[in-house]
Amino acid sequence: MNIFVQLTVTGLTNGAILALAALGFVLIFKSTGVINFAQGEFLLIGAYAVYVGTVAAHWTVGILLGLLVAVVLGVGVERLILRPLVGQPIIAVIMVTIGLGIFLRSVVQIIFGNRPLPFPDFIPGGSVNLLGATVPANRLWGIGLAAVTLAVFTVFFTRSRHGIAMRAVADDQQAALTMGISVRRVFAMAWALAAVSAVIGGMLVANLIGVSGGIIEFGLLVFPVVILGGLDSVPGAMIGGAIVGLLITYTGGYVGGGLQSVVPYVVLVGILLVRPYGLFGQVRIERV
Amino acid sequence: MPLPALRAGEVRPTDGSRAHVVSRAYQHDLNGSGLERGAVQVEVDAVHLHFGGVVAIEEVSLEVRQGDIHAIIGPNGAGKTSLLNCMSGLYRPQRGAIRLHRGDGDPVDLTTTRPSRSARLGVARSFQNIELFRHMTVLENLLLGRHVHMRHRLAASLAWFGPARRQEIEHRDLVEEVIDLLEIPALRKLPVGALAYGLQKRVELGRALCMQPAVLLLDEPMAGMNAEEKEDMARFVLDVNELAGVTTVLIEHDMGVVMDVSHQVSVLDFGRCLVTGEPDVVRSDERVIKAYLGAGSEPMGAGT
Amino acid sequence: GGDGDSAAEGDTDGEGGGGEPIVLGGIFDLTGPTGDVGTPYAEGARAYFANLAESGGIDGREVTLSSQDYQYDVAVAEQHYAQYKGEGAVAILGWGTADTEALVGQVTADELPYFSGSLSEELADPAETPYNFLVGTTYSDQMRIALAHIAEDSPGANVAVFHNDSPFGESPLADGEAYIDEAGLDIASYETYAMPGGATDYVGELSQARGQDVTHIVIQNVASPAAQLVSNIASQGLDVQVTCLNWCTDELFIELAGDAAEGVWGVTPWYTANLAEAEEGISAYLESEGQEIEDLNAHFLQGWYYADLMTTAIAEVVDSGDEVTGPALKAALEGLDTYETGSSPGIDFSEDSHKGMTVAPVLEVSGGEWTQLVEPFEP
Amino acid sequence: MATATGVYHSTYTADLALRHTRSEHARLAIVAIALVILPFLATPYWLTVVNQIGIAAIGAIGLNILVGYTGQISLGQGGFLAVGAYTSGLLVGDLGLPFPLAMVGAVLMTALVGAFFGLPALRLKGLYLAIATLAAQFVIIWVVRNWDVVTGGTAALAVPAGELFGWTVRGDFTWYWIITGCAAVAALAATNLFRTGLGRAFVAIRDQDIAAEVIGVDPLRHKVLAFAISSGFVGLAGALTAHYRLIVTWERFTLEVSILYLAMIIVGGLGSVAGSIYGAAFMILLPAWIQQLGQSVGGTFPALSRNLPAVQQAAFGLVIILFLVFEPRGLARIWQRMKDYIRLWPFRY
Amino acid sequence: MSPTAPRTGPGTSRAPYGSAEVDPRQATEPILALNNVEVIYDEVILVLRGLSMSVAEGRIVALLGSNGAGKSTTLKAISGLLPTEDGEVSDGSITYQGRDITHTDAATIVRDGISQVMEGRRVFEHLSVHENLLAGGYTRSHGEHADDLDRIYTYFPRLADRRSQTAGYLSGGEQQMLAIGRALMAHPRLMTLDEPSLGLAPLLVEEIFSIIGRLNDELGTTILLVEQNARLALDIADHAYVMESGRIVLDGPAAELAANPDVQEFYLGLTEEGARRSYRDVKHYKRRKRWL
Ligand SMILES: Nc1ncnc2c1ncn2[C@@H]1O[C@H](COP(=O)(O)OP(=O)(O)OP(=O)(O)O)[C@@H](O)[C@H]1O
Ligand SMILES: Nc1ncnc2c1ncn2[C@@H]1O[C@H](COP(=O)(O)OP(=O)(O)OP(=O)(O)O)[C@@H](O)[C@H]1O
Ligand SMILES: [Mg+2]
Ligand SMILES: [Mg+2]
Repeated sequence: MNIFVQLTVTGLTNGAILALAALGFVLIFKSTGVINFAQGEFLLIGAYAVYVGTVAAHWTVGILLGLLVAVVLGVGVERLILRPLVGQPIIAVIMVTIGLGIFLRSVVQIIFGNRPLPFPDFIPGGSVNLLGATVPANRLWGIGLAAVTLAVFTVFFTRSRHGIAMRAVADDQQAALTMGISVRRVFAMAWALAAVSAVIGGMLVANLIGVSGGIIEFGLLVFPVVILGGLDSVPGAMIGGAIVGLLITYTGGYVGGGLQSVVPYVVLVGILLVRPYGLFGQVRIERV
Repeated sequence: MPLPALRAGEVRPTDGSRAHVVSRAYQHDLNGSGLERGAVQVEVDAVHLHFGGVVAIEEVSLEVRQGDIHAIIGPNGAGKTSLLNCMSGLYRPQRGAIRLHRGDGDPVDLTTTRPSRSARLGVARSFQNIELFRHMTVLENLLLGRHVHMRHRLAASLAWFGPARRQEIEHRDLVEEVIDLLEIPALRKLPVGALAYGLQKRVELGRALCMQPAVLLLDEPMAGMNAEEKEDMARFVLDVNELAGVTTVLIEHDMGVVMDVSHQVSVLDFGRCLVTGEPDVVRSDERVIKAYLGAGSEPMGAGT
Repeated sequence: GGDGDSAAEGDTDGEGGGGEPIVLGGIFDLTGPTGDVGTPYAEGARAYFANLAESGGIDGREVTLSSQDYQYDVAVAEQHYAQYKGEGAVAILGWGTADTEALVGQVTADELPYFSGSLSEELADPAETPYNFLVGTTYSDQMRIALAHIAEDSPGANVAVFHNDSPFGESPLADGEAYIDEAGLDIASYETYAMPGGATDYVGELSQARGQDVTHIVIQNVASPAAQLVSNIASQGLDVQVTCLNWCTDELFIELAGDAAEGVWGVTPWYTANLAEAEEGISAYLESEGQEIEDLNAHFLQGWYYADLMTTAIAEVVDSGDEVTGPALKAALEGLDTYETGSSPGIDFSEDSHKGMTVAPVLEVSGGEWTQLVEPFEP
Repeated sequence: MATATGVYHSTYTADLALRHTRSEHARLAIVAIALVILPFLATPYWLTVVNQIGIAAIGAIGLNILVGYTGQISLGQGGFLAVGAYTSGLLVGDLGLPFPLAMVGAVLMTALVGAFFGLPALRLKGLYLAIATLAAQFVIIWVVRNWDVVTGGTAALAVPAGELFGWTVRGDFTWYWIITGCAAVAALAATNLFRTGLGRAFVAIRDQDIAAEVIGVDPLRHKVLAFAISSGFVGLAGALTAHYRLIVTWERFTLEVSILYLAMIIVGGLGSVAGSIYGAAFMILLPAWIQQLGQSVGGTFPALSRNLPAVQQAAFGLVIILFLVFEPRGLARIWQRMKDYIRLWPFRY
Repeated sequence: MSPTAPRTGPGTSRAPYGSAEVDPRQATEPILALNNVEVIYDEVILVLRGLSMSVAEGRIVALLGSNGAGKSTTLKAISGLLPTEDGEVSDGSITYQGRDITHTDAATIVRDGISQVMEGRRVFEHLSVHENLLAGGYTRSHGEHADDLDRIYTYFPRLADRRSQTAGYLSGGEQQMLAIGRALMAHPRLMTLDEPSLGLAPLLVEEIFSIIGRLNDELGTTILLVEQNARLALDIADHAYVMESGRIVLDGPAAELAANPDVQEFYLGLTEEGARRSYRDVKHYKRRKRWL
């Protein structure tokens, strides 16, 4: 039992962080149709920014710095790299984000070296006893923080007119323009928000594994998450995150043998065969 | 009656006489139907189709005869396109059958075949919104119309020399005839994406024709054209029917075209078939006027 | 194909400085998955040759190290190797298990002495791999030493080996298990668990190990994942004694694991703890960098001494007046007297064994530093 | 394909030929001569680079058949390469087959495995399919690593040097001819494929899958076939790697490899055989060049040399970004534009 | 378009929907004018070659022309959509209410009161009918939506029934209504419609045209209409332009044009005697005579 609780909490923490990372991905995809393969690097940059601020001053400074860097990064990437590619084949856009990932990763390395850094623990440490299992407190905090962030984002998108504007842009950019929706503004907003959610996610990962390139590998798990939940679904990102997080820890805990890297994908394919657009993904309308 | 094929540079009569129509003779028979003219080609039998709660087609029955241009008209959302989709296997109706008669043995039920098999059986079509292979040339699009008639062997394809090349040449011959018939020889090597709307519609017709169809389904081939362009397109549809004898099912909203061109007209409304009959009969049907033509509409096609 | 043509140019014209520069190749991981320990190792080797160049090379003959990052990518390693061969390199300082194994055939054919970061025992048999030299105690021996120590310290222990999910990680697993029987160690159970790359935690694997009532964990991995594992153990409240093998017995491990590192054992032939005093070259380096001996990473020393050992062999060949070629170097290495580093047991190769060392001490983290717990011993 | 301005054909046969103009023939001849001279001029290092390009080109052509021509994104390339390499290596090592036969076996085996992992393509499209093929990548590598008895697990698999009529085939120079020959045949076969009905059907599926189905292209058959053909090419590349390198390790076939191959065909040009080759060359030469450049510059700026690998990586990423921002349709398109420009030179517009 | 202007319910004539101050029927001042506009796509394809036209406030103006003449391009030039298609106005100017809007961006132009109903409907397929309408009201504040929605649902009762349906699954006619309704949500002074009758059944075409008439009549919205169905377009319009190959070749009051023999032949499909030609009797393929 206590093993189960332990695994579940661990899985859910990872899931929550994955959901945050996936949220950024989904935002970008939803409104701009871009598949951002640099999401892992966004996490990494977020983690370093928060780290620098925290080490230099205080964790509040760290978070502010992180958010600032996120917005600048998001808007900058949109402006300089993706805008020229509007209307180009999607796969070229994918490749650009891969190139962007390589670039960002290397720049971080040039500045900070590739030595992993211990993340200052500003989230309370220690352990809590939960249903007979010893659970690290920072994981519980992580779940809480992620949940709050996700809730805020969800409300923002379902309640504000920006939500509809974003979806409209995703459907048909030109038609959205004729509604007076500024496609550029929507794009910039999507990228900035995605970067913000990545900063929060990156901070949480770093809190667990330290500030290092390992964060990027963690970021790779975003893909099964978003596919499982549906590429364009915010709730999908959350559920997908939880499922993938749990799947990985349960496989590790009950099966082992390195199957953690395989099982999520196999399960994923199984689910996709039943629901080709993920659990909550929008079904593409194909009429002739 | 083997008349000489049109040679390059030959001038067509432009005075509106029918002369040029018979001046063209073709080696290949574009009509894939083995039936006698007038025999029942397609039999739609009590077809019912719904999407969730939306009923698209409700107990529709009708017959299309070989050699006819059979128009299907009806308000938007009446289920016309859905009916074509059922015929070409894209939609699977919940009830009913669509039988394709082929002259050799039992008819085939089209509602249970996959689209690619329907194509093999001789159902060819064009689409309401042009669905061409945009990055390919006109020629390649038309050759794709020959897909069902070609043998596709991997080894031969990889090797090219030998059977693969022979086959390409063989089928190119028929394709060239279609190109000639539709008067698009200058466009042969152009990517279709770059063509004007009207020409794309024509290429789409050509692609379907290359399949040597038993029945040709055309979904609004003249939408978005002005009177002059419609006249051109109508002429091609007529030529295909008159020269090659291809059975044609035509969805069209322009009553002028429908009344002038078709032999039979079926009217759908809210998924039901209101009436099937000759154009004149249909035009004066009260229900049709009410549901579709509009009471205030001037009698179209009059004055012919 | 291309023969190694460096030999032909060996002693063409003896103008002034003592002949052609001697080229060595370096295949290092700086940015790949093992970059955390690969970087100090590479720095050590590079610093050594920089220092050597400053002090005038070997008898006035320049020795250069041509080295590049290969990101732990086998294909890139092969590319670098081919390049060094083309440049007329006479020996190679390599890195990972996978690439060392991938290159072994070529190395043998090209007759280039090869020092690798990998201490996989499979590479230690001169009959099979005559040009590979293991400058250190093999992973298998490290494992044996760790197990022997555990068995002696707490009989009836349940041992779990957590290892990198790669040839490097798996290298000592089977040998360790076999050794328990051979040596009749009092170890109740021995299980192995792969640590998947990119994992944020090893809670799953630890849960499995719990099923085995684990009392001791041996880690065959690099510093960062090892530190991660140790933190997980702490936060789970698991009471186990952890032992690191050589790639995580270093300063980075302590820094990353923080308090959780306290009391962890380490088995490695390379350690700073008993470096009585830095030798000239190292102190020069430290001075230029403004650092103290304490700042040095164990892997830096490892890189440094690999380079020094190779250079010693080259000097031997140069002194004897022979051409510096692969076979000559091989002979020199095998003929060297025991080579003392000051921070490891002595290194000794012979024609029948390319295991440089057979002993290693057991260290322990105490007060945030690695200290020696048990004198070096042979398993 | 070039718009054949001013070129007329009187027979279908002539019209179907791959090359029409004299300059096209001349270009081909120049390339052929260059390929023959190359190995005699290249240093050993550059020869291995060229060999790598040759192998990568075959793999990239294969991937392009699937991604560029048929429109099915695949991230399983690394896995398929592994299948090819292991199959061929094991057939020679364990069964003692002569290596050309083993390579044929590897091609067939990889095609089979590819077809199997292509089955989800029936239901899945776009990125959803891409992630499903990621499963192929992970599953194949997992099997390779855990099926110890056959593959030797995580340890490297040593492949005996290829022998043919008592002659041992080894060395970069010898392999240059084999690899280049295979690459040429692969390029030709792929080109042929896309001037026949089968290849056109693939492209039709990419452009408009519903319309393709309605004109009689069976999606099941063709998608799976595309996976099989593509994997066959990839299997050949894998097999060549095994026999050329004489060692097979699973670490050579990671996800990064899959992504690298995707990068090749995107940078080279999707749906272009020549583009696959340009892309393979570009993606292999670029890091090699950056590395050489970095080394020569590194001496002058010691501060740089410390960060050299990261700087090189950053440059690599930056080049990809700039390249795609400048020309998202790849090298093939740039080349095409250059040709058009020259052809039309005095009369632009 | 002052947001505070009082509004009355639908059906009330002279509702100050577009402009509160001027009775549009009195105004002769053109609300929109194009002067010698030249449009180039991809920096090489010259599509509009010096096109000039003007639209008087409160009128319905029709723009006719064959496929590829550049009608849609003209509308896109007005609404600022060209940059999204690699096109640009390379010469000439477009003025709206006396201000130059040639290079203004699309979103601003909508705010200024020009709404476009694009060719081919272009509804947001994955949004519901209701959300499509809300997207149309993006430039206005939330509070104003309720009245607008009511008005549009009264104009198009069919849309009210399908309020929560995904727009992609609507039939063609319903999508067209939605597209018009969506454009109305922005309270345009000038609405441009690109082939609103495309693919619609005769009855619906009549309906849409009568609604266009009502919009103009009741709300005073100025309308620029591109249409292939020349008969209907000339019926409803006050003024009409005919364009060929990127130029205006003919213009005048709609009734006058309808009587022009060339227009009759090419756009109305009438024979020289003024009777409708049967499609069966048309035998010649290439008989284009063009105005130049
Ligand atoms: N794939 C689908 N999913 C859900 N509903 C559909 C689908 N296809 C069609 N419908 C619905 O079925 C009905 C009939 O549509 P269909 O396209 O057949 O009409 P149509 O007669 O062709 O109209 P139009 O003249 O506008 O083209 C419509 O209400 C439409 O919304
Ligand atoms: N984005 C574009 N890039 C290049 N050329 C274009 C583009 N859009 C339109 N054209 C070309 O400009 C010309 C005019 O196109 P436009 O769409 O304005 O015509 P139209 O009069 O609206 O025709 P239709 O009746 O078919 O809608 C056509 O020849 C078309 O090929
Ligand atoms: Mg329809
Ligand atoms: Mg238009």
